[in-house]
Amino acid sequence: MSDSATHHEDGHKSLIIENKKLLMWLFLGSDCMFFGTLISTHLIYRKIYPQEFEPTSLFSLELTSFSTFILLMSSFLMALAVSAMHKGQLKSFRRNTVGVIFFGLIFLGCQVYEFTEFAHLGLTLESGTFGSTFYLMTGTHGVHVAIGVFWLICMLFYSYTGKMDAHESAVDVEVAGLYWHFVDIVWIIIFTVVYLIEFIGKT
Amino acid sequence: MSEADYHPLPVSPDTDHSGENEKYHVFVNLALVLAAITGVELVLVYLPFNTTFIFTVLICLSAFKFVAVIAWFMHLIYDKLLLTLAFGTGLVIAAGTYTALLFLFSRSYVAPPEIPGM
Amino acid sequence: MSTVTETHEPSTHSKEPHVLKPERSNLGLMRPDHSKSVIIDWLTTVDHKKIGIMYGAIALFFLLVGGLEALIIRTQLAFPENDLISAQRYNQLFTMHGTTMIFLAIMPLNAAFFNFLVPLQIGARDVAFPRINSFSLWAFVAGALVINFGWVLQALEVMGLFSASGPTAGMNDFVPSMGWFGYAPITGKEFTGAGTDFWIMGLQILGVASLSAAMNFVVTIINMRAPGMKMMRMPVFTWMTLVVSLLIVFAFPAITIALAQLMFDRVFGTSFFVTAGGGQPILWQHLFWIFGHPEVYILVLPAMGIVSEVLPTFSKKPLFGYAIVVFSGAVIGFLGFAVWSHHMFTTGLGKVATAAFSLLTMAIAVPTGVKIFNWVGTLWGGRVRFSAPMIFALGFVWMFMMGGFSGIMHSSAPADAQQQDSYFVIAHFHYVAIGGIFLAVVSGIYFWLPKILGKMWKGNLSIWVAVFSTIGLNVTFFPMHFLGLLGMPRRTHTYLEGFGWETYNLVCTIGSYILAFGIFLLVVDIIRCFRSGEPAGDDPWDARTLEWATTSPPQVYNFGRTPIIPARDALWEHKHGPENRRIQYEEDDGHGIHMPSQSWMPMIASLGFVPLGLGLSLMQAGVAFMGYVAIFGLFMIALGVALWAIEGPGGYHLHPEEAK
Amino acid sequence: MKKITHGFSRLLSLSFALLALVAFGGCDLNTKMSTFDVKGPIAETQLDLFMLTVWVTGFIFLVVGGVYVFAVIKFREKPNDNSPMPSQGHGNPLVEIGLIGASVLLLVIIAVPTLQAIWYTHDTPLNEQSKLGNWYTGDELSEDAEEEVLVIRVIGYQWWWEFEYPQLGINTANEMVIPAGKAVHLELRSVDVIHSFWLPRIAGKVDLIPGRANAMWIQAGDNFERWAEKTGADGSELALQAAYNTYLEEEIHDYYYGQCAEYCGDSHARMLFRATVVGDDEFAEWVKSEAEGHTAPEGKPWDEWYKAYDSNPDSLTGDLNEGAKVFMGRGKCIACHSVEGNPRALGVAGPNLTNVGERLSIAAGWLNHHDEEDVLQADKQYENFVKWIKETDVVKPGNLMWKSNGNGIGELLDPEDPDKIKLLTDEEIHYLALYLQSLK
Ligand code: HEA
Ligand code: HEA
Ligand code: HEC
Ligand code: CUA
Ligand SMILES: [Cu+2]
Repeated sequence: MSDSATHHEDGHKSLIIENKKLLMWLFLGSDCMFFGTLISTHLIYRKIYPQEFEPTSLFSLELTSFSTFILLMSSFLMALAVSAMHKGQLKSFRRNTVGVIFFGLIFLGCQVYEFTEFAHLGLTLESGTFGSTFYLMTGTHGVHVAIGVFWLICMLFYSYTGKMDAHESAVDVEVAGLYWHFVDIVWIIIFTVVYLIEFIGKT
Repeated sequence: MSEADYHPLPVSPDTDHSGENEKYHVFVNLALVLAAITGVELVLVYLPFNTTFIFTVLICLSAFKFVAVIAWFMHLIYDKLLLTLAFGTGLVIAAGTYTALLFLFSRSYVAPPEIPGM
Repeated sequence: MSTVTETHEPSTHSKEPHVLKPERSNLGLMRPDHSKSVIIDWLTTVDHKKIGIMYGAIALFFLLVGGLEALIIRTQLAFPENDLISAQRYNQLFTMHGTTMIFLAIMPLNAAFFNFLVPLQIGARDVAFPRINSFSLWAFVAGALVINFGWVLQALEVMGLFSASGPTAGMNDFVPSMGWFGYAPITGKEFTGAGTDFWIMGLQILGVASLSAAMNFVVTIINMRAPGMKMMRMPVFTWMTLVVSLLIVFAFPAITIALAQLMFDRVFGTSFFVTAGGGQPILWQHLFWIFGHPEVYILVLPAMGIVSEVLPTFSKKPLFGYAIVVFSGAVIGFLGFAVWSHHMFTTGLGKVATAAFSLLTMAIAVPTGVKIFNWVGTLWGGRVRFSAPMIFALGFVWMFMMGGFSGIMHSSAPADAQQQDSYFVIAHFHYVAIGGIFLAVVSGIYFWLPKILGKMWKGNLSIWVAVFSTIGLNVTFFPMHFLGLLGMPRRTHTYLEGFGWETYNLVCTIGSYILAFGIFLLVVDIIRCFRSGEPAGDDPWDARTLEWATTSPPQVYNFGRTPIIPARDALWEHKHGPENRRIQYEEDDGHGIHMPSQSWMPMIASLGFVPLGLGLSLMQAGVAFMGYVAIFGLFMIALGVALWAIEGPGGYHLHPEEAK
Repeated sequence: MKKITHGFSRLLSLSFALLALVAFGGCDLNTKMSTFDVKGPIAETQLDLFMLTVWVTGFIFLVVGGVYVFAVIKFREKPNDNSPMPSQGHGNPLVEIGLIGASVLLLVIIAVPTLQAIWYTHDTPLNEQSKLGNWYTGDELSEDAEEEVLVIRVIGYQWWWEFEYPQLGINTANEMVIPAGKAVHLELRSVDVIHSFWLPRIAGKVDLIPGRANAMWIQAGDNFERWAEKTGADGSELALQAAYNTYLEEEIHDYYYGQCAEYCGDSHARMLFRATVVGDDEFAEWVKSEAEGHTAPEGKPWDEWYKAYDSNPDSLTGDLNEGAKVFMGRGKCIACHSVEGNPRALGVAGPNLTNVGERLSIAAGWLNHHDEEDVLQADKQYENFVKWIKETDVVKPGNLMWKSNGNGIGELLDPEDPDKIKLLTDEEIHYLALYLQSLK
């Protein structure tokens, strides 16, 4: 959404930060609080009910490590795509973006698989605090990923319309990229504090 | 993809993109490092070390990954300080608040379920 | 279009006059620009001034609604064992009174001032994202509708036309009735009916509105300042807007997630706050107050900003210690995140936590005190004019101080054990809310309405507004301190005789009617000003900041040419300062002024929240097909956003001299 | 302008007059739930702290307010004032720092006693005298219990209170009895929503939160040492002890009022409770009578009574027997209420009704039957019982006794025609009330 009063020459930017970029960073700062709330809810219930549930019996470290790796790589490709856009290399942008989308979809696939698997093994939204917090937290993250994938697909299509503007579009892509990286770093935290630490001393 | 739909975009003159090529190498290196760290983390939980030690190392490693992605992939170190402030404020408030919150909860406050009359 | 009548506006070479015609958007549809219909013009506007006026009008309406609810509450409490209204109705009234006043009256009133003033004060054309601004406004309206929709259902229920049959079957509370902070587990589906769902959905929507508006304002203030308007040259009101916006950005997520968790508990059977599944209801309290305490500063900081504008203007002196006032505002905001548990001193936090939160809370008195001292310092040695805005600003300082002192009494945890959840708390926060925020807002209305309407106040009715509201609020709320200390708990729909509460309650009730009369006079005064005020002129108060440099009311484009700001208190320096501090204007480059296009899409997207919120809530009450309505709402939002993205920003150019 | 100034000062004086009237005009601070008329170390600590905050903020208020009013009056715009612009001072760092320093200092005056009080109210009053073994004169206690202070488990329900004394094996509701001068540990639990235990004259409140183990100390009256220290009395050990006992008897022994302080649903306003503070011997006596409970009407043992009731209820006649029959029978009261001694009255959904005829109020303190001197008035008591059983849902809307998934007395079915609801008749209620009155 390019929506800015400074679209034309009459705007005055005091600090030469693009409006959209600043907006996105603010949103991400805010998102820290969103995920902070979700993750801390999970950790609090883990802390006060350590015996209630044994997640290592459910979690598959292989699968989660794999999807973590996938997400990290998608972040890498995203960085390349943004860079390409700044250099005006549309082709390279498309190539990398397709990669990001592809990896994003793999990640989502893993998550869907994981959820159905867990549900089969008896962990549902209704099964106590662990189920509630786990699904809401990872689910919210998953929704973020899905939105990101959708956004990038739109960007990709847009790049074929020929309406891309050198500066505006580079910023648009950069903003989408920021969002994508953020989703990645949230997963970095979740991977460690939700999955990995459960396995310490249990293997 | 055929040449026909390849539309190179003119690089906007007002911004300086000479750094983009160096960044490429930074990105590649970072990606390798991140992958390596993830591998290390994975191995770490299987090692028979003291749990607190492993715990601490894991937290440090993921904090490093976290910061690294923000700094380089998200360009924060190349960008205006103001963006760091905007994001950092949120991050600091969130981290502070929720760490405090974690400490405010303790098992000793959880009431045993047997209540007469229930 | 009209011409620029600013006195200091250098005349520009005239252009060929031509009539503006709306163009087509990327969708191929006609943009609603330059519409002949006034209604369409207002519905689709992206002009921050019109949006601000709408925020203000709606907020004033809800102030009256919330006030009316308070009057019913007070009437019920006038006598012991009164049975004017039932317990359930009473509980609904105080819940809706609190929610309405905070989320639908004071916050949007603040938003009204932000919208109208901030771009003018920083010399900008508009906010950074005009269409997001429109979205925020309509999302706020949607949230207000959803929260209040319960009254309709409740009326139907009373008439026997509706009853719940869904997951909350048998419960007949369709208006929220769990208090404005909705402590779990009374919000659980065993205890309360669809009212809670309306409350959850409504607050969630209001959260979206506030978040989007706040981010918009941060970007506006950081990026859209006129040349020379350095951060430390900004008016204090703009500074406070910035701080408040940041508070909203960082505080609202906590309640958004908490509300989502609560909704999951009610709809999907999770156990975040349900004890049976291991949930800890106290977690809700933490999450709520992590939001809730910053929220009270979200309410009060704009008021402090208003007063920091009014006091210097009517003392003919710059604000004493500008930098410190700004800094202490930021400190208050930041510290506000570290004290949430002072609302939970009686929940058994443990010694260390109680002590820590006690001390941190006391610490907030220091930056707040700094502001008070600097306001006094501003008056000192000045020339104090008792014009209408000044009377209310002076009242604010006094009353807010009193409210702050009872806050300090709360902050001492062991003493608070006797005060918590008693009328002492009610006294505390009504002193800061009415004595503080409300008086400041009235001061702001008296100060800026001439700018907004271009008309000056008639006569001296303002004095009577001041007399009645100040006396009224003190008579209403001062005795509440005693009520609380004599043991009267809050949120009680009635009380027994013989506890020594009768006289106090009666006095409070009488006071509330005096206060209501004061507010009634305010409304009358506003209407009189609106209908028959004399032209105000650009700068009726001999004021200091940039908004007074443009016409009253300001043109759509705010400033014909962008001002270049040489100093803090730009207009004052321009009028009374040395030659080199005059405001200059940028050269006209002949392009004209770029104006953003109006749009239907933000409104369509945000009004999609109405079916979404109502659908989900009514589903709980067992109304058929409501799931589909909710999905329709979701679809409407998605459609609005998509069309918004596709239609493109558009825009047109205005040439101020055209009409000549 | 002159007119405005005039209006402003008139406003000030008027509002002050009104304030003074309200604040000091013949108000009595020694009311039933006053936090000023406190008994015992905890509420006293809290009151002292409160008064300290009042003095400190009052002092600041006078100073800052004084300067403020002075500035407004002194620097008001005078008519025909042609002097040039006031000096455009921007601030003075020294003044600022001084004021910040002064504020911090004044806060420290509040902060230090606050910290002391937090620690004191959290872990005090465990003193030798309060140990059960040192004062409890009733039945044998377990060895552990002798070393402990009295524990009362307070359980909140919508909208009544259960008080369980685990060490003494008794259970009562809405009116607790505690010994004078002894520290008592309360364990606060809730089964439904959040409530808050507030007994203003004895201690500030602590919440009862589901899923959470909260606790608090209460103590009505000082223990011996504190009392001796405070009064500075001296004399022989015996004389002192006697004086101390008189103090407990005359100043502390009383009927105290409490109320739920956290919003807990429809009838939150009607969730009150009482605490009777008594001497050691009286306490032991009360415990004994609670533990023994009641025999069947006319002093019959329960197994005999039930034999007659099961075989031929009509053989049981007289007001009390009629009442007991409804109580065990059609009223289904025993499904929810326990009465000590009665082997079939074991319900736990409602308050324990042992000695309910002795309590000065029912319906969790909402319906009172005592006079100013807290003496029971039998006719009022009868009326209240009738009112409560007849209009339970009016006295407390949403009450579980009236409607509770088909078990409530508002849902009693007609034995002849089980599809119909047949409420208790006036006659049945009359007998029930008489029977309940006899439970003492
Ligand atoms: C609208 C805004 C607002 C503001 C500005 C404040 C300001 C403050 N509040 Fe208030 N508060 C509320 C709104 C507000 N509050 C609301 C709505 C509730 C109840 C919510 C509910 O339960 O429904 C509440 C409840 C509340 C509680 C919980 C009470 C309870 O439920 O038990 C506490 C406890 O510490 C508290 C403390 C404070 C303090 C210390 C300040 C400080 O910021 C005040 C600082 C100001 C001064 C102290 C005066 C000026 C200073 C000087 C002249 C300097 C010198 C002074 C000293 C050195 C002391 N507030
Ligand atoms: C900023 C917020 C704000 C404001 C401005 C007010 C304003 C008022 N409040 Fe409010 N109040 C709260 C926030 C606020 N309140 C909150 C958060 C709670 C806690 C809720 C909870 O416990 O959950 C509360 C609770 C509360 C209670 C306690 C209820 C209880 O605990 O049982 C009481 C009781 O007296 C009360 C009274 C009043 C009164 C008399 C006013 C007056 O100032 C109102 C004056 C305004 C008017 C009277 C309007 C003018 C009306 C007319 C001119 C009539 C004509 C109008 C029409 C025909 C449309 N309030
Ligand atoms: C479905 C359960 C239920 C049944 C059946 C029931 N009660 Fe109750 N009773 C309650 C509950 C719950 C309360 C507490 C109500 C309150 O104060 O909020 C109560 C309170 C009382 C009280 C007041 C106790 C006090 O100390 O405040 C009396 C007396 C009483 N019931 C008598 C009766 C009699 C007599 C009957 C039979 C006709 C009866 N109850 C049947 C649940 C029940
Ligand atoms: Cu129990 Cu209020
Ligand atoms: Cu607070």
